[in-house]
Amino acid sequence: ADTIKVGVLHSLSGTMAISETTLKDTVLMMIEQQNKKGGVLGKKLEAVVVDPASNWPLFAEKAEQLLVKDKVAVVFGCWTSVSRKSVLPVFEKNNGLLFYPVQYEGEESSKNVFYTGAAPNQQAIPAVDYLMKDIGVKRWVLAGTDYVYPRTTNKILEAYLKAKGVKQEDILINYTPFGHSDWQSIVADIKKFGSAGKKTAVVSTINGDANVPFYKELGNQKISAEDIPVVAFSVGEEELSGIDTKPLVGHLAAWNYFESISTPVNKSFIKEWHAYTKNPKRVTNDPMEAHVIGFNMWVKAVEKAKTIDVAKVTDAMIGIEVPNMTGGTAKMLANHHLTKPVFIGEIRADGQFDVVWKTEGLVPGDAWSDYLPGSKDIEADWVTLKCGNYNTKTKKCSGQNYE
Amino acid sequence: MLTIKSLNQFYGGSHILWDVDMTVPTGSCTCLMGRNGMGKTTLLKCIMGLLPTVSGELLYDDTDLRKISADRRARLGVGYVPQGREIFSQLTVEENLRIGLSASRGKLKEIPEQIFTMFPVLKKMLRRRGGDLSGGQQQQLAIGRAMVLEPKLLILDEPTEGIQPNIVHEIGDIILRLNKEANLTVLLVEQKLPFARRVASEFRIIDKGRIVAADRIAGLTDDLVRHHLTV
Amino acid sequence: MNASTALRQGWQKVFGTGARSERPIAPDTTHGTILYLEDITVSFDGFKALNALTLYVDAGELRCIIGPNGAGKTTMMDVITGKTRPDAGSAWFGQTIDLLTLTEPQIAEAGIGRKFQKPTVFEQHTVLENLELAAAGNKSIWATLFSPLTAVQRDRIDHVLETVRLQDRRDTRAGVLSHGQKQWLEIGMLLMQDAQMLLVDEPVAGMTPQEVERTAELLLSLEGQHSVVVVEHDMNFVRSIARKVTVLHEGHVLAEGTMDQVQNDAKVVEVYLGE
Amino acid sequence: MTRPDRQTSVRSRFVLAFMTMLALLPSIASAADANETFAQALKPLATASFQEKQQVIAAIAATRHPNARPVLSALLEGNLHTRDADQRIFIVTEGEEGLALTDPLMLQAAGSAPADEFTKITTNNQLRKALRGLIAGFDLSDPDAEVRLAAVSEMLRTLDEDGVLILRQRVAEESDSKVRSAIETGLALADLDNEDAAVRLAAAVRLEDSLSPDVYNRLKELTGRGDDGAFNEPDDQVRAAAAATVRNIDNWRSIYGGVETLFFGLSLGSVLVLAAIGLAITFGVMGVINMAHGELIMLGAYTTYVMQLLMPSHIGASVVVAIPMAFLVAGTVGILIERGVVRFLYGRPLETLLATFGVSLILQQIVRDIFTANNRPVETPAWMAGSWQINEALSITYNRLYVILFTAVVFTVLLIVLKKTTLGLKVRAVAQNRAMAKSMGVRTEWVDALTFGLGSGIAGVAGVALSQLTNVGPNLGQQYIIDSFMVVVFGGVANLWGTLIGGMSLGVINKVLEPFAGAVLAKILVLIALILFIQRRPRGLFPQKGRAAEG
Amino acid sequence: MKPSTPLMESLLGERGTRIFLSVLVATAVLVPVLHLTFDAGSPLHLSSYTMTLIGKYMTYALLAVAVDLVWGYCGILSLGHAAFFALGGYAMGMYLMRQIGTRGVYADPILPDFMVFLNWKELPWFWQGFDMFWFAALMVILVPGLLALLFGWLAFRSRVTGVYLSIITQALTYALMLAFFRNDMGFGGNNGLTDFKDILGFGINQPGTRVGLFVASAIALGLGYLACRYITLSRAGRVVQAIRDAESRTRFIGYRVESYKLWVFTFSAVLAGIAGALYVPQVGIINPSEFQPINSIEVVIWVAVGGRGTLYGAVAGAVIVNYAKSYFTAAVPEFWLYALGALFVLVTLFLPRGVVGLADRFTPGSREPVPEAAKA
Ligand SMILES: Nc1ncnc2c1ncn2[C@@H]1O[C@H](COP(=O)(O)OP(=O)(O)OP(=O)(O)O)[C@@H](O)[C@H]1O
Ligand SMILES: Nc1ncnc2c1ncn2[C@@H]1O[C@H](COP(=O)(O)OP(=O)(O)OP(=O)(O)O)[C@@H](O)[C@H]1O
Ligand SMILES: NC(N)=O
Ligand SMILES: [Mg+2]
Ligand SMILES: [Mg+2]
Repeated sequence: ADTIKVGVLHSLSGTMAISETTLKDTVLMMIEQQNKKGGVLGKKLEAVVVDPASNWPLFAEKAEQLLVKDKVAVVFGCWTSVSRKSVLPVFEKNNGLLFYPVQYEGEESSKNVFYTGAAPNQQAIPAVDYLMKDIGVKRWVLAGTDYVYPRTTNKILEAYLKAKGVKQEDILINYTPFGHSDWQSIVADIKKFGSAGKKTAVVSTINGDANVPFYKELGNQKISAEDIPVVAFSVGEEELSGIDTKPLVGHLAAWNYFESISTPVNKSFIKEWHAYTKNPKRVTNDPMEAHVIGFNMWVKAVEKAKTIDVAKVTDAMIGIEVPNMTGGTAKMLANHHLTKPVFIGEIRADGQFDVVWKTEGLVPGDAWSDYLPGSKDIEADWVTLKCGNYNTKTKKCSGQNYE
Repeated sequence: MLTIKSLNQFYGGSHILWDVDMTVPTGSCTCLMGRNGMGKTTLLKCIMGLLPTVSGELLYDDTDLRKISADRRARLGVGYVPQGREIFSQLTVEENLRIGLSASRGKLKEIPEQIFTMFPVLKKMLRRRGGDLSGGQQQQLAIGRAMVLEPKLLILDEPTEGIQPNIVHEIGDIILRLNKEANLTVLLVEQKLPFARRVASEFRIIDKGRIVAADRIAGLTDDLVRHHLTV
Repeated sequence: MNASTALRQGWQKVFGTGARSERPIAPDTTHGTILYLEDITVSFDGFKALNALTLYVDAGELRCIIGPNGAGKTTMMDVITGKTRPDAGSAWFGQTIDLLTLTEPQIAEAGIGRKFQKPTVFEQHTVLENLELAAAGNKSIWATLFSPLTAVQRDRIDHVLETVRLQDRRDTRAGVLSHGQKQWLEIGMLLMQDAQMLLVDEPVAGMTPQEVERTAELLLSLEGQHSVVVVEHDMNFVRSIARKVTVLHEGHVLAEGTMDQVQNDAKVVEVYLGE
Repeated sequence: MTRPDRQTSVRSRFVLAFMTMLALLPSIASAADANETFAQALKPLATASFQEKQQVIAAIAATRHPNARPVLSALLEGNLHTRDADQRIFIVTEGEEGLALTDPLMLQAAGSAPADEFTKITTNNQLRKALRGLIAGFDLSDPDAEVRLAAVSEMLRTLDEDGVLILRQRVAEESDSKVRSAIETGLALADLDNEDAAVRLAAAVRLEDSLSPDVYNRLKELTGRGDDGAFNEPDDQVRAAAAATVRNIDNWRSIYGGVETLFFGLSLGSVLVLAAIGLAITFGVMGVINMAHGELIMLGAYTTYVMQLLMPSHIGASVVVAIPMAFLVAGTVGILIERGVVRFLYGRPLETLLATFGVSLILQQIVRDIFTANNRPVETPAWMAGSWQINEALSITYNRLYVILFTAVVFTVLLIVLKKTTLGLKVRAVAQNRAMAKSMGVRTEWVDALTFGLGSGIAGVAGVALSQLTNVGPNLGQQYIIDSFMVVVFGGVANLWGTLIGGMSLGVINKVLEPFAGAVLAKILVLIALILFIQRRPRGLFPQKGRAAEG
Repeated sequence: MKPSTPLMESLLGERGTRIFLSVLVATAVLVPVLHLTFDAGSPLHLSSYTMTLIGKYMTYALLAVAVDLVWGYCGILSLGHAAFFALGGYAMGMYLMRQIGTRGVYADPILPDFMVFLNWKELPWFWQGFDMFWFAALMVILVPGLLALLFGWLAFRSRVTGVYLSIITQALTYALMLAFFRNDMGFGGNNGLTDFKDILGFGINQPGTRVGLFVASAIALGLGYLACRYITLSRAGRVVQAIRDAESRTRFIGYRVESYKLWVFTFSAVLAGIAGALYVPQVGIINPSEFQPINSIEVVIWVAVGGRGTLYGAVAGAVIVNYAKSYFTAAVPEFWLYALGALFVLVTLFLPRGVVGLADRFTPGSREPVPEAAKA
C-alpha cells in the first residue's frame, strides 16, 4: 500500500461520545500535520475512523475490523477501561498496536498497548499528598463511580491514607452508578461528614456525565471549595466546558496537563487546535496531550525501526522521548507507561485551571500499584523480563495472551 | 338526499360492493336489507367515509361526499349509529354524549333534553363509564350520541339489536317521529321484518354486494323476502 | 416420592397441566339440578347489578332468560363462568362443584361453555382453527404440543362447519367475517366444546328471520343432552323455543314460568314487553 | 486554643497589630506615613508564594488603611494584577479596551492598558478563606445589619482567640438583636474553654437552643473522654448541660433529617413526574410508544442553552423565556413527528415504538452535529442558585424548590386542559375509537397533531427544568426515557394523577432507602418493589376500571 | 433438502423457512471451509473477523427468534430478553473465567483477576462449580430459565399484561444491570468478565475453536428455529396465538392461559440464554451493559424490522439491523445514526410487515395481509 493506515477507535455516539469525539479529532489533526511534514517513512498516513458507539463488544468487533480488514499499523483509541479490556484480547491475538490515552487504574501492561495516560501513582497519590500536607486535610470522602478505575484508585488511596495514620472513621467511601444524576442525599451526607470539625476534602473519581449534577448540587448546597474542596481525577477542561463553572471556583483537579500552562509548545498546540477545529473556544485537555505524545512517539519509533512492523515498533518504542506540552519530557518506560509531571489546579470562573501545585520532577508511571496486596510483587518490563506481569516472588510471568 | 352510483369497494383483494346504485329520498326512512355478510355494514361505512371507495359516485344533496373526510360528513349532518355500538368505553355516558356538541349543526352547548326523554336510562347513568353499560343500554347511548349531532341524515346499523322489546318499539316510534316531525332522513339496516315494515317507507335489498331490489316498503313482498333474505 | 415424580408434580404445579385426559371433575346431577345460584349479589361502585339472585337450572333443560336491558343477565353469566366474582351468594355446578372457587378455564373444563353477547372469536385464526381451538379434549400444554387432533375431533369439526354453514369459509380469517357470520362461528365453537351446560347470550342478534329459525332448531336439538340457558330479546325467537322462562329485573327474578304465564304478567309487560 | 487552624497565625498577627493600633489611635502618624506603610505592605504581593501571601494580606489588613478593604476584596475577586514591566500593583476591571486600572493607594483611575501586559495575582482556597475572614473584620462595623451578620458568620467559620477578642469588643456596641445573638453564640463557644466552671456552664446553657454543627461538635467533645480515660469536661454540671444540648440537637437533627429526606424525595419525584408527564399524554392517552420523548426533553434543555446564548446579560430572565420557547420548539418538532410518521401508525402502537426509536436516533445525531457531542453549559440564574437556610440543621436548595413548584404548575395546567376543555375530551375519544370519533365530527387529524404537540411541548418544558439540574448533552433524553415509561405505567396508563402520585412516591421511596442502602441498591430495591407492586395491582396505581378495561 | 416425513414436511412447508435453513446450512459449511482452507492471501479467504461477525449475528438471530416466539406469537412484549441473554452469557463467562486458572495476571489459581485486585479472599459461593463445563452449561439453561419461571409465575399469575408486563420486564433487566454493575456483587462490575483463555481445553483464539463456536452457533440457531417452528405449528402454537389475540376468550374455552404463557416465556428465556452463552466466547467479553434496557428494545426492533410473527423474519431482522450497524459504523461513522434511524422509520412506514413482508408481496399464494391486532 502506498499509505500507512492509522486506526481511530473512539466512540462518536452514545454516552462516551462526550469525551471521545475530541480525541478522534486530535488524532486526525496529528495525522494531517504529519502528512504536511511528509508523512512517515515517505508514505502518507491515512486515518481509518470507526464508531464503536460506546458499546463494549462493538469495540472488540471494530478493533478486529481495523486490524484484520483494514490492516492498520497502529490504533489510537478507547477511553473507558472496559473498552480497553474488551479490545485487549483482539490486539494481542492479531498482534496490533494500541495507544491508550486516558488516566486509568493501572494493574495492566500488555505487550500490544502503550499507556500514555496516568497510572494511579501519577495522579491520585500526589493529589492526596498535596491535600494532606499543604491544605491540612484530616477527613476524607472518597466518592466515585462504581467501576474499576475508582474502585482501584480508592483502594490504593485508602491503603495510602491509613499508612499515613488516617483513621477509618475519617474516611467515607461512596459509589454511585454511571450517569448518576440525583446527588441531593450524597452531597448532604458529605456536608454532614465535613461538619465534624476537621478539615475535610472530597477525592472524586466520579466519571463523565455524573459530574455536572454533582457539582451543581455542591454549589446549591453551598459547599464551597474553601470549606470542603473537591479534587477530581476525571474532570478536565473538556468536562468543565459543559458546566457553569462560576459556583465551582476553587475546586481542584489533578492532571498531567492543563490548557492554562503557558509554555511555547502548549501555546502553539492550542493555536493549531483552534485552527484545525475552526473553533477558537475549543478547549484542550490531558488525554489529548496523551494522544499527541503517543502519536509523536509512534512516529519516532517507526522512523527509528524503519518499518511499521508491530514487533519492531514496540521494541523501538521503549526509551523514546518526546517533549510533553508542559515543558518536560515524556519518556516511554519499559512497562509501556510514561514519565509525567503531576499538577494540581484550581478551577477558575472561566473553566480553566490555575495550577496551585506541581511535583518537583517527572513521576514514572507504575503499572502495578505498590499499595495493593495482590500487585505489589508484580512488575512489568518489556525489555529485560519481556513480561507485563512478572511476579518477583514466584519468578513467574503470567497472564500473557499471545504466542 | 343521498345518491349512490356504481360504487365499488374492496377489502384487500376481495371485491365486496359491486356497482351499487342506490338512492335515499329526502324525508324517507329507507331500510337496507340483506343476509349476513352481504355488505350492508360495508356500504354504510362507505357512506360515512370510514372506508375508502374505489370508484363510483356518492352525492349528499349536491355535495360530493367522496372528497370529504368522515368528520366533515358528520358536521354536514350525517349521523351514524354503528353496528356493535362502538361506545367510547372509558368515557362516561355524559362525555360520550358531549363529544358531538361542537360538531352539532346548531352548535349546541348542552346535551338536548329530548335525548333523555327518549332514553331515560341514560340520564340515570350519566356518570357511569360507557363501557360498563349493558348491551342494550349501550345501544341506546349510541343512538342518543348520534342525535346530539342534530343530523339531517341518520344512518342506523341494526339499531334494535339487543334492545328490550318495549324499547325497540319506542325506538320505532322515535324514528317515525323524527322522520315525520323533524324531517329527518333515515337510512336503516334492519333484519327484523316487522320492525322494518313498521318504520320504513322505502326498502333496498343487497345481495352479494349488489342492490337487487328497491321499492316503497309496500312492495316488499313475501316472494322478495324468500328470494333474497332467506338462506 | 422419587425425583421424577417430584419433577412431574412440580411441572404440574407450575404449568398446571397434568397429562389428564379425562375430565377432572364432572357435575353431579343426581338431584336433577345442574346449576344452583343462590343469593348472588354483585355490585359495582355501589350499584347492584345482581341483587340476591336465586336461580336453578335443571339438567337437560332449555331455559330462556329475558329481562330489560341492564337487568343483570350478562352479569349473571359472568358470575357463572368465573369472569366476575360476586360479593355474596353461592354458585354450584351440580352437587359438588363450587363455581366460585374455580378459575375460568377450570369452569370451562368442568363443562360450561359460553357464547358472548358481543361475538368474540379469534380474529387472526381461520374459521377452522377457531373450531379446532374450541374442540373438546385435553387442553394441557403437553397434549396440544405433541398430539394432533384425533379423527373423531376432525369429523366433529366438519360436522359443525356444516351446521353453522361456514364450510366454504373454513380457511377464512375469522376477523373478516361479518357480524352475523361471527355469531354463527361462535355458536359453532360452543358446539365444539361439547359442554354440559351452554350459556348463550343473544344468539340471534343481527340474524335474518330464517337464520333465527335455524338457531332455534339448533338449540332445541341440544335439549336433553345439554342444559342450555338462552338470553334473548327477540320475543318471536324466545316464543319458538321457550319451555320455562325466567324474567330478570334489577338484579333479581321478577317472574318465572311458561311463556304464556310470563307474557301475561302485568309487571313483565310493564317493565319489559310493552303493550 | 480552640482549633488548630491555619488561619490562626495570620489572624493573630493581624489582631495584634490591630490592638496595638487601637491603643495608639490618638497618636496616629500622619496620613502620608499611613500610605507609605500600606504601600510597603502591599508590595510583596506581586512576587509572594501562596504561603507568603497569607502573611502579606494579614499585614495589609493590619494597616487599617481605608483602602485595605477594597484591595483585599479585589484580590479575593481576582481583580488585583501586577504590571509585568514594573511589578506595580493595580486594581483592574475588564473594560472595552483591555483593563481599566485603579491605583490601590489613591483609589483613583489610572487609565487603561492591554491585558497581556499584566499578570493576575492568584489566590487559592486557603487565601480566599483568609481574605473573607479579614474582610469580615472590616465589615463588623458596617451600618447594614445584614452585612454585619454575614461578617459575624464569616468570622465564626474561622474563629480563634483573636477573633473572640474582636467579637467581645463588638458585642457591646451591637444594636441588632440577630447579630448580637450570633456573636453571643460564638462567644459562648469560646467560653466553653474558660477555666471557670460557672462560665462554662453559663455558656453551655446559652447554647441550649443552637443547632449549629460547630456547637454540636464542641459539646459532643465535652461529653466524651480523652485518650487518658478522663472526661474532657471535668465539671459534672457542665457535662450534663452539654449532654442535654447534644441530645436536643440530635433530636432536632433527626426530625429535620426526615424533613430533608422528604424534600429530597419530592424533588426527585418531581423530576420524574416532569419527565414523564408529557409521555402520560402521548403514550398514556394517545397510546403512542414515543421513544423520542427523551429527545424532546433534550430539545427543551438545548433551547434553554440557546436562550442563554441569545441573552447573555439576562440569565435570570432567559430561563423564564426558555419555558414558552422550549414548549414551542419541542411542540413543533412533536407535531412534525406526528404528521410525518406517527399518523400513519395509529392502531399499530408497537410500530410507533420502532419508528420513534429511529426518530430519536436521528434527533440525537442532529443535536450532536449542531452542538457537538459535548455537554453545553447552562447557567443557574441567581434567583435559583443556593439554598434557603431555614435553620442551621435544615436548608432547602432553591433550584429543587422551584422545580417542585414548577411541576405542580405544569401538572395543574395539564389537568385543566385535559379535564376541562373539549380538547381533552376529544383526545380521549380519539384515543379510544378513532373511527367513531371521526363519525362524531371530531377533526381527528387536528386533535392528533395538537395532542402530540402538547405532550411534546410539555416534554420540552421539562427539559428547561432539567437543564438546571443535570447535563445538557445529546444523551440527556436517554437517561430519562426508561424512568418516564416506568412512572407512567406505574401510575396507571392514561391517568394523570397516577403519573403524579407514581412519580412522587418512586422519588420518596428512593430517597428514604438511599441512606440505608446506598444509591444503587436503593434504585434496585425500588425496581423490585415496582415489580412486586404490579403483581398486586396489575394495572398500575390508578387502573382503568370496568368491563371495557378487562378486555 | 428433501422433506421426508410428514413432520419434516410441515416444518419445512414454508418458503421462508426453507430459504432460511438452506442459507444457514450453506453458511455453516462454507464459512469454515473458506476460513480454514484458504490462507490469508487468497481472495477466497474469509477472515476470522468476518466469521466471528457472522457467528455473532447468528446468536443475535437466535435471540430474535426467542423474542419473536413470545412477542410475535404469544403477544408478550418482553423488554427484558436481553437479561436472559446476558445471564446465559455470564454463566458461560464464569466458566471461561475459571478456565484461566493460574494464567491470570495475578496467577491466582482460583480467584479471577478482578477479585484479586479488589482484595477478595475467597471465591464466592455462586462461583463454585463453574470450573466444570457441564455445570456451566446447565446454568446457561437453568439460570435464565428459573428466573423466567419465577418472574413469569409472579406476573402471569396476577394477570399482568400489555404494557404493564413490558415495563416490569424492563424493570427486571434494569435492576439486573444495576446489580451487575455493582462491584460488590462479584461479577466484575462494569468491566464484566473478559480475558478468556480457553474453552473445553481449546485456546479460545485458535482458528479451530473459532470454527467450532461458529458451527455451534449455527446448530443452535437451526435447532432453536426448528423448535420454535414446531411449537408454532402445533396446536399449542395456535393456542398461544389465540392468547395473543383474545386472552380472556381463550380462558373461557378451557385453556390455562397462565400456564401457556409461563411455558412459552420460560422456553424463550432459555433460548435467549443459550444465545448469550454462544455469544460471549465469540465476542470475548460479557459485562453489565448487555442488560441495558435499550438492548432489549433493540431486539424487539430487529423482530419488527424483519417481520413480527414469522420466525425467519426475526432472523432476517436481526441480521439486517446488525449488519447495517456494523457497516454504517465503519463506512459513515459520523452519520450512521441518521442511516439507522432512517432505516427504522422507513421500514415502519413502508413495510408494515417488515422486510419479509416485502418478499412475500412478490410471492404468489402467500396469505393475505393481516391487519395487526390493535393491542400490544
Ligand atoms: N375488514 C374486512 N376485511 C376483509 N373482509 C371483510 C372485512 N369486513 C367485512 N368483510 C367481508 O365483507 C363482507 C361484507 O361484510 P359486512 O360486514 O358489510 O356484511 P353485513 O351485510 O353487514 O352482514 P351482517 O348482517 O352480518 O352484519 C363479508 O363477507 C365479510 O366477510
Ligand atoms: N363494571 C361495571 N361497572 C358499573 N356498572 C356495571 C358494570 N358491569 C355492569 N354494570 C351495570 O350492571 C347492570 C347489568 O348489566 P348486564 O350487562 O348484566 O345487563 P343485561 O341484563 O345483560 O342487559 P342487556 O340485555 O342490555 O345486555 C347494567 O346497568 C350495567 O350498567
Ligand atoms: N480509565 C478510565 N478513566 O476509565
Ligand atoms: Mg353488518
Ligand atoms: Mg347483556
